[in-house]
Amino acid sequence: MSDKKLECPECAGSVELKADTMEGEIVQCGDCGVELEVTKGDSAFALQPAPEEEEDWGE
Amino acid sequence: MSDKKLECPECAGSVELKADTMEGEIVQCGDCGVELEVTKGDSAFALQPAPEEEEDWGE
Amino acid sequence: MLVVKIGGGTGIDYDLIADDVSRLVRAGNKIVVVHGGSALTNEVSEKLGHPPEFLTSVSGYTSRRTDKRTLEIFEMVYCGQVNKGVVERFQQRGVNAVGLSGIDGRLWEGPRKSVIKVIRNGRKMVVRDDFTGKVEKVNTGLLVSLLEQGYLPVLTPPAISYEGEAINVDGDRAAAMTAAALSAETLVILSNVPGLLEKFPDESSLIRKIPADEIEQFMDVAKDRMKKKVMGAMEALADGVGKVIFADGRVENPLTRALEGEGTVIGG
Amino acid sequence: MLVVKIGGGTGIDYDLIADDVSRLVRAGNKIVVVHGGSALTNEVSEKLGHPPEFLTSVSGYTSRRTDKRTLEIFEMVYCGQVNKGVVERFQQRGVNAVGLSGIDGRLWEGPRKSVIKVIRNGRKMVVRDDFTGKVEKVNTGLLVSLLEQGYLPVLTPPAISYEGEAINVDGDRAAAMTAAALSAETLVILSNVPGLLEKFPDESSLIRKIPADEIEQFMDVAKDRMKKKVMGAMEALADGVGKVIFADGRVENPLTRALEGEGTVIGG
Repeated sequence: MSDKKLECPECAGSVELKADTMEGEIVQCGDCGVELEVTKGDSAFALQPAPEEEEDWGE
Repeated sequence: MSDKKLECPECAGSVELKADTMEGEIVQCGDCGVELEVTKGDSAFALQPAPEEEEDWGE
Repeated sequence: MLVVKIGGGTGIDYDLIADDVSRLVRAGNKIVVVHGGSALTNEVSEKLGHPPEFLTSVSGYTSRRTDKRTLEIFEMVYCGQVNKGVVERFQQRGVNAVGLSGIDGRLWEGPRKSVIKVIRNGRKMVVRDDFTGKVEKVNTGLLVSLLEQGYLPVLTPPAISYEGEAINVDGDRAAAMTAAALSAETLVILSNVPGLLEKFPDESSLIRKIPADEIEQFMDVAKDRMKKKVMGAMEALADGVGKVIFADGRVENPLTRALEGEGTVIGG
Repeated sequence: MLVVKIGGGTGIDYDLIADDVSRLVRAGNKIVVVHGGSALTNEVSEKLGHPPEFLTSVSGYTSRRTDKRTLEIFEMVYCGQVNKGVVERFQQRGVNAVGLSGIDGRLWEGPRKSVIKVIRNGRKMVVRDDFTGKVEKVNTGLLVSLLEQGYLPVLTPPAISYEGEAINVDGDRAAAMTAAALSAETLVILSNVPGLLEKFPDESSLIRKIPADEIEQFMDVAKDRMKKKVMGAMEALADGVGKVIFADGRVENPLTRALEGEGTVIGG
C-alpha cells in the first residue's frame, strides 16, 4: 500500500500512514500531537484515540 | 550372546536363557515351574525369584 | 453429598458440565468434582518428545507407563492445564472452585506399587521405576473444611504414596474412594459413552439398571478403561455409597440427566 | 507470619530451600510460600511450538506476552510441574503442603489490563488480547484456615480477574500483596542473585541495608526483573509489612541466612 493520508479524529488534521503501518500500531498526529491507534475498518485503516496506559505489569 | 544356561535359585535345575533375553524379563524354570526375574549381575545375567503381583493399576 | 468424576477422554464438553454442576451447586447441593486428562496427556507427551507408553498387566489391565518424566508431564496436564481450566470455568459461573491434586494436603494417599509385572513387546517383564499406585486414604477433613467454607473442590490425580512420592492413580477409583470416604449418596462418572454398553461400541445396547449385588457379573462386559470404572463402582458400593451412575459427559445437563436415571444406574 | 517468594530463575535449588523452610515450619513458624517458573515456561513454550514473546512497555518494563495459549502453557508449568514438585518436596520432608494458584478460591484477585501499549519490533503498538494484570485482593480467609489446620500453603500465579479470567501476574508483587494482607512481619524474596546489587552483575556490590523510606531511590539501580521486586518491596512496606529481604536462593539454608541479615534488608 502506498503512503495513506487519514484525518485525525481529534483535530481533523491530516495524518500520513507509512506503507508498512500495521493494525494496532500507535501513531502521532503531526498537527495536534495526540496518540492515535491504527484500526482496521472493513477494508481500509482507520484511526481512533489510543488508550491511556496503566502502569502495572504481568510477570 | 549365545543361549545361556543358569541355575534355578529355587530347585537348582538348569534354566536356559534365549539369546535375546533382556534384563527385567520374567522366565519360568523348566523343572520346578517357578517364575524367575532376569537381573544383571556385574557382567552376566543372574536369576532371582520374580516378585508377587498385586492387582491394582494406575490410570 | 455428590461426587462427580469427569472423564479425560476426547469429546467431553467441560462447558456443558460446568453449566450444569454450577446450577446444582447454587441450588445447595454439596458436590466434589474429580477429573482426568488422559487424552491431552498423550498429545503433550508426544510434543515434548516423551511419547506415552501403555503397559498391559499380566491379568490384562492397561495403564500408562509412569516414569519420573511422565509424571511431570502428567502433572503439567492434569494439575495445570485441565485442573485450572475447570476451576476457571466455575469461577466464571460464580462458583468459587478450589483445584487440588491428591498430593496437596495428602488428599489421596496410598501404596505405590514398587514392582509391576507386565507384557511389553510380547515379553513378560518386571518394571521397578513405575510411579503408580492406588488411593487407600482420603483427607476428608480438608474436603469438609473447604465445602463448609462454600468452596467447590475440584480434584485431580496424581495421588501421594506413604513415602511422599507423587503416584499415578486411576481417577475413577480415586473418585470412588472419595465418595465412600465422604459417605456420598451418589457417585456419577461422566465419560464419552452413554454408560455401560452390553455390546460396545453400540450405544443402543445401554444397560440401564444393575442391582448393587449383580455388578460383579458385568466385569467382563466392561472393556478396558470401563473395567476400572466398574471396579471403582464396586468399591464405592461396598464402602457405603448409595448408588453409582455411569452417564454421558458429552450432552447438555449431563449431571442432572444422570441423576434422573439417564445412563447406567447401579444400586440405589 | 513469614511469606517466602522463591524465584523461577535458573540456579534456584528447590531441595535446599525445602530443607530450610521445612525446618522453620517444624520449629513453629507460620509460613506461606510463593513460587515462580519463568525459566521453565520459556523452555516448554519453545518445545510446544509457541515460543515465548516478551513485550516491553512504553515505560520500559518487560513482561511475557500472554495470549490464551501462553496462559495454558503457563498453567502447565507453574501450577503443574513446579507447584506439585515443590509440594511433593515438602511432603517428603514431613510438611503437609497444599499447592494453590491465585485462581483457586479466588486467592489472588485483581483487574486485568485489557489494553496494553508496547514497543514491538521497534513499533509502538496496542495489544488487546493479553491476559495480564495485578493482584489487588487476597483471600486471607482461605490461607488462615489452611495455616490453622497445619498446612503449608504453596502459592503460584496465575491470579484471577474480577471477570473470572486467569491472568498472568508478577509473582514478587503477588507475594508482597499476600504478605501485606496477612500482616506478615517479613517478606523474603529468594532469587539467583545475592540481593540488590549496586553494579549488577558484580555480586560484591551487594547493598546490605536500606531504610524503608529510601527504597524508592533504588528503583533505577534495579535492573529489569529486579525492578519489579523493588516495586513489590515498596508496596509491601507501604502496606504494613515489617521488612523485606532480597536474598540468594542458590545456597544452603537460604531462608535462615536471609533472616539473619544475609542479603539486602529493607526496613525493619
